[in-house]
Amino acid sequence: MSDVVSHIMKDQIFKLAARGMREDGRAFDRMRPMSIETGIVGPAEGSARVRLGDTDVFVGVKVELGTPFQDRPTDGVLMTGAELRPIAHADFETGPPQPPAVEISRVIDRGIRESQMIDLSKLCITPKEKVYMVFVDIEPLDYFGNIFDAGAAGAVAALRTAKVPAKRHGFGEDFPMPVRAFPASVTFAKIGKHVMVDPTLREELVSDARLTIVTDEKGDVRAMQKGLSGSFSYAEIKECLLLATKLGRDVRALKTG
Amino acid sequence: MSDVVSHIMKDQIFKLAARGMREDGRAFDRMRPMSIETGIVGPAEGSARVRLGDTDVFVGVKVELGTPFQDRPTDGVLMTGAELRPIAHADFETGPPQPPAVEISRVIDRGIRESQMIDLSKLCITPKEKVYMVFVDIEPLDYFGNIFDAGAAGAVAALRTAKVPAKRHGFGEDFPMPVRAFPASVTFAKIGKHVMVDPTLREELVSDARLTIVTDEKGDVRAMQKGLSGSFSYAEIKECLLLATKLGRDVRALKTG
Amino acid sequence: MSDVVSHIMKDQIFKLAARGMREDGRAFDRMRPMSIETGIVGPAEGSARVRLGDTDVFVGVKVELGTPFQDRPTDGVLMTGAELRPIAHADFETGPPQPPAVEISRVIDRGIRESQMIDLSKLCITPKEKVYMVFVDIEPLDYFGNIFDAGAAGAVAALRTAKVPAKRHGFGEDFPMPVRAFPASVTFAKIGKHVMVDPTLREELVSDARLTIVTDEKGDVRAMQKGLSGSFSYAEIKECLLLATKLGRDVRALKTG
Amino acid sequence: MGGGSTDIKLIDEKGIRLDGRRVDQLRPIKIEAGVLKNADGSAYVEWGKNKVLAAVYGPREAHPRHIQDPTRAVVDVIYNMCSFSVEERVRPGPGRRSVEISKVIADAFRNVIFTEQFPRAKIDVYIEILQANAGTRCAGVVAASVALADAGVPMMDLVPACAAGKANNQLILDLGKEEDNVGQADLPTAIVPKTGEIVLLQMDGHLTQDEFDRALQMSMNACMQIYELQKDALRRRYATSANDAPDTEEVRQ
Amino acid sequence: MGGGSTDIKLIDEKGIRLDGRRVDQLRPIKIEAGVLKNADGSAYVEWGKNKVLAAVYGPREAHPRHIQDPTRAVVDVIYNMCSFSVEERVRPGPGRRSVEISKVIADAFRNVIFTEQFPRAKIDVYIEILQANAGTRCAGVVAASVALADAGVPMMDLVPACAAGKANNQLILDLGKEEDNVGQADLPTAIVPKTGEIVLLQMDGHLTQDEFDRALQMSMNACMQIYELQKDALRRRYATSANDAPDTEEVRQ
Amino acid sequence: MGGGSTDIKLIDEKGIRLDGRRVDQLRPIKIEAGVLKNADGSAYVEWGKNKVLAAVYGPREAHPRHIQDPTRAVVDVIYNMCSFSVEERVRPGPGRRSVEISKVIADAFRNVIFTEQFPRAKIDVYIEILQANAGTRCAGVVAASVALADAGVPMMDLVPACAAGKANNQLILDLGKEEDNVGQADLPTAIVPKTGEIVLLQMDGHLTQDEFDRALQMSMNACMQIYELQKDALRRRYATSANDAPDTEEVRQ
Repeated sequence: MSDVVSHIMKDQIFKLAARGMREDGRAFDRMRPMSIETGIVGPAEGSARVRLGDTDVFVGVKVELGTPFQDRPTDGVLMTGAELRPIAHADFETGPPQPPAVEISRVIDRGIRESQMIDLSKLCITPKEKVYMVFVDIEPLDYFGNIFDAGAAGAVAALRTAKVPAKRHGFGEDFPMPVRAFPASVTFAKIGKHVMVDPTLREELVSDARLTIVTDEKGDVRAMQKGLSGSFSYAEIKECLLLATKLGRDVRALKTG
Repeated sequence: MSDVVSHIMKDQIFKLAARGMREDGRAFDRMRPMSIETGIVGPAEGSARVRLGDTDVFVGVKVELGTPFQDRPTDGVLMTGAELRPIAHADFETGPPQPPAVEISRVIDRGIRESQMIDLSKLCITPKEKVYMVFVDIEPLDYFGNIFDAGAAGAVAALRTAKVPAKRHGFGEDFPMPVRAFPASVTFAKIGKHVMVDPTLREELVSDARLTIVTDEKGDVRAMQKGLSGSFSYAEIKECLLLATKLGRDVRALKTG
Repeated sequence: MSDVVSHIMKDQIFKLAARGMREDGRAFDRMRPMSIETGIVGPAEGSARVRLGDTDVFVGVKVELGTPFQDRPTDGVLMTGAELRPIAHADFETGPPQPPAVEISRVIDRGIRESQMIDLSKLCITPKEKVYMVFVDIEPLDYFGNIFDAGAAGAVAALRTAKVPAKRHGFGEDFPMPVRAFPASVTFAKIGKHVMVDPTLREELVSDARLTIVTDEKGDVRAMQKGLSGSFSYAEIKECLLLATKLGRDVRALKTG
Repeated sequence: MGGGSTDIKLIDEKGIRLDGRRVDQLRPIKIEAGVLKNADGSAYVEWGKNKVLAAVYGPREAHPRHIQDPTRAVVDVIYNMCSFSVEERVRPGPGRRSVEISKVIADAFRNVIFTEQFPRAKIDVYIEILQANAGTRCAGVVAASVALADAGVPMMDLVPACAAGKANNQLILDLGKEEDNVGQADLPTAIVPKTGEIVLLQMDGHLTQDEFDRALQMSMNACMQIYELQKDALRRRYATSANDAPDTEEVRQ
Repeated sequence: MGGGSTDIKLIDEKGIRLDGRRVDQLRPIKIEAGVLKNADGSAYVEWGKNKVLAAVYGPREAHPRHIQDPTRAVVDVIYNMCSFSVEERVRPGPGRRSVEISKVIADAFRNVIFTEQFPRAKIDVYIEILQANAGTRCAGVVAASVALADAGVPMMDLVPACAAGKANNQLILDLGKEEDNVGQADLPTAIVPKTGEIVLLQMDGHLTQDEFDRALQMSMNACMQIYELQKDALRRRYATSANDAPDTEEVRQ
Repeated sequence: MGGGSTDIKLIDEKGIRLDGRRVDQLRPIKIEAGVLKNADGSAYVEWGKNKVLAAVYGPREAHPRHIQDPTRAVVDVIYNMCSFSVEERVRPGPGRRSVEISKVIADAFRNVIFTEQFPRAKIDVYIEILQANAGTRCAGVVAASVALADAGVPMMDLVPACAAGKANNQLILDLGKEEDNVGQADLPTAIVPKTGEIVLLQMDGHLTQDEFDRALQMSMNACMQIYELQKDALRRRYATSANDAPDTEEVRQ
């Protein structure tokens, strides 16, 4: 992101925060409106478009054949990738994924993997030799902050509605992606001493620290990632966890169109 | 190519063109002398050296084993590559092929592929599993313009004289490359309002638009590519097509040494 | 290495050399003290740490499965890699190996390969299909000159104490690496008209030419590499060869801890 | 082209194609301008089953400096297929096909944009293929062109594009995926309507000279239809956002 | 995490783990400062079967120029696993895992270092994993922190790090490799002891909210133990090389 | 080397090799200078079945600037094997072997060229192996050297190169492909005839010290023969293009 953030903007956001306010009028504990459409890309095995405020993300799932990892000979393979392509923001550049995009990929991947959302054992064709490889690709089209949650919601929605194209690969009838959990990702930004959920792009630009928490249907913690150079206190993390559980329920409750 | 083209040179070429003339005395509709030698590189399955005026290009064909494309399980594979290596001109650089080299590769490839010059079905060993892969590599050694036609002529000549090294790969006796068409590529440059065939390097440097036309023995069109930022009118393209057919016959009639 | 070598340093080293002396008090024909520890990295099939003066290098051997080269269908594969990573010196940079690191890899590889140290025929599992691949990776941690000899000594020590992990790969019991020779590498620097063995970093920085000689137990020559822009006379090379044989014996006689 | 297998019947006796179109009929096309907020201009095109997004950033200062042209703006196009846009997953990163398409599209626009008004600047055009079904490069040109206008980049004209081709030995307009797979020729074309000049032209397959001539006319005529759709999309865009309409006199004919 | 297979018994009835540790016990840790000569600062950490080396170069002028920050030093971390550090050979070059770890470690240090004292400078931290056995990122943070102090880089405090986790349905401290392979959760944490603030926190696996709470306290407490080992390593270093001790008042509490 | 299999008989009782040569005989060598028009200097060498082209560009301004040396010209060599130059196709792009050969050849020329006459300049030498049959690096040195002279680059001397080696337990000069494949040693050498100094020397295989000594003398002697061929090629070149002969006093002995 831009290194030169206007001091005026920073001042503004800090002053508002000191009064418990945000630029777009939200409370610290409110996410922007999120909408999810699924099944929007024909050739994908699953797809979703998520809008989180002005942030706009496409997610597609493709399922190809491959070989299992040596240490998991009877499991399918899950690969999650996010790119920050220049269409989505003036500061993004072409080329191989940079550390920020890698972090996004890995945190979203971790939420899906650690919640054991996909039953990978059902994606084995021949042990040690042939398994299904599930590629989840996250493509932000308009970047206005918090791609972690928008991307995760899209990945989860795309996977929940995906099919395994067994027929195309010559292995019988298609079947639904073996899904068995419903993780939800909620991200916080710390600006000065204030912690607020679902930061906008401008809030991200001035924030000191970031915390992403993935919870499951039972409210258990499945993945967490502190980001950026700032820090959180033990108390702040506990508060975030409570709120992440509550907001996670809201995300799961969203109707997908 | 050099961004800084001397204005004097540009002026000169434009003024000549306005009088229907070219720097090397050719008429607009005349190609430079072309000569083709084949069989010049022992280890190659086929090879050719083409001189088109001062342009000097080597082409080699190698045939290796590989797996077919999923959607063409019973066809061999054809791969055409051109590099603009720094030996050939002071403006070329080392490194992976840049867009101009990629365009050359793809346009030459298209001419060979779309004329169905090679019967790829004869290059299958085991359907879905093992086929011959034909690599055509184009290496300009001295670049004086119009690598499109010199490279294409070399690729065609090398393929026409190539053998499939079945024995080396352990699949019976060698046999001739299964060739069934004889495409010819003819390229035009538009300089101001004037269209001329087979541009020299200096003409390329000042030209606005480029048009490559590949025709077959019957005079039918097999591939076409407009290049550079300028444009052609409908009438110009029709004229070029007629001339490309005529000159294509001349290229095909060349004796290869 | 740094392009800007202080003239004072250069002067100093040259003046000393003119009097037959070196900065650290050694004679021209003396190596720095070398110590070798082996078996220091658990997960490696073989490992060694070599200290040569202040130069400090780790070498690890890993053995994986792979396919043999087409022209050596019944031989295992040996791959030697050296990287000059930035931890070891302020002038090294991250990224793919540059020419100096490639040269080091290849010269060390050559010494091992050409002395036929490893009996690669004993590393074949199924001819044409499956063989053991031996990866020797050289990681300098503190670079104070002459990584050629420190790396070679480490590679040799790591290989001599390595096992082939047949069991892990499911092919019976582990067995010792089939070692049948004991090569030793000795490197010389030429500074002005003076040739001295085992250059320090500062000596390397001002030296004109480098000569690496690998000999075997019988004192026969197995590999040689002249490096840098300077030259050697026939007489100098003969002298170096005699000394390399003698010092090679000393290197082989070192007790490894 | 697929090599012209004629086993698969793509056109019936009445000249009706598998998807119900006449031989000279376009697939349904929907164009929307100004669909993204970060980009200086943008457009979304649905063309049959193709879904294409274009975004324009610039004119902005070109950097690093050594790419600046002191006499005009540099125009760069990146055409990218999303990994999930086709049946077999596309590996991320630019392959040779994408590099070529990016180049011919950039070439098509470079002389249409009044680049000399922006020395030392750069104009970036990003084309994302979200769903591909034959004809993405033409859809990309159409979208890019509307996105450029939406960004207020001064141009001689909008650039419409369309392909004609051949299948079952008949000339047809705007090949769909099945037609492309087993078809005999494809001729993507982009023109500058004001002058009738051709700025993008590629062809592969097999056409007699006469067929080529008719196919080219067919695609050029279709371009004029698409031109109307482009202008309409911009009109709708300006109507809905009159207050921030960019200064693009050149494109409002 | 391995998915929480409970077939493998990692903890016996008395709460003793396979390697003899109690559930809240650290593996043996050995820290040595100043182990390399070229680097401005360095440290070697043996932590159970992990062997980790960290080196610091800088503060030095940042180049190329365009990466300079006129207000502070740039901090860069490269975490690298040696190809032979684990059972299955690691391919040289940064994979996605290494890129992420490098980033979170750099993030952890950036606000702890007084970077504003060195405008336009760069501080490079290299972490080499010579032998890996679960917990390398925490060992890397611990080593890097001592190496920074050894280099005389002024910091608010040293940064200790440790993971807590869960296996066989019990919370345990500092997971070893077998525990990590079949364990149920892992929570690496790094703190600034002076303030108690958390600067690195990652978690994967499955923890109830209550378990998370206790695990986090467990790892934070362990950090305080490790902090003492870090200080001790520096004390030993200064004792043996009193004459060239760097000016690092901030780290000597 | 191939490991010294002695099953294959490469030399008969009379000391005659498979291709009819004596043990100390070179393959036929043909050198032509000035074969390319764009390059500032060029040479083509046929050496047995090797076909090698070398081109020189420069001295020209080195760019980007940061590679300039204010005291001398930078010399860069790129050795490239055409994909079709050997039986098994070579993948385009520099492999480790090519990188090493490029480096040792550049090293061989750097002190022979009077680089200090061209501060801030760059001299690029491109060596293309069109057909390879053992001995390409020596053929490359020989061609590069003539190309440099053809470009008028001032040098202390021309640099001839040749390999000696061992097969069937006999020392032989200038190994051909079969000899290289099953041979026992290879010793490529390049010298500066004026001084007798050795500027390129590599060896692999197995030689006793005495054999090494004789092999080195053998290759150095052969270098002197090749030197005559190089000078002759330049003489022919100047004869045919006397009017544009470059100012290369140094190479005309």
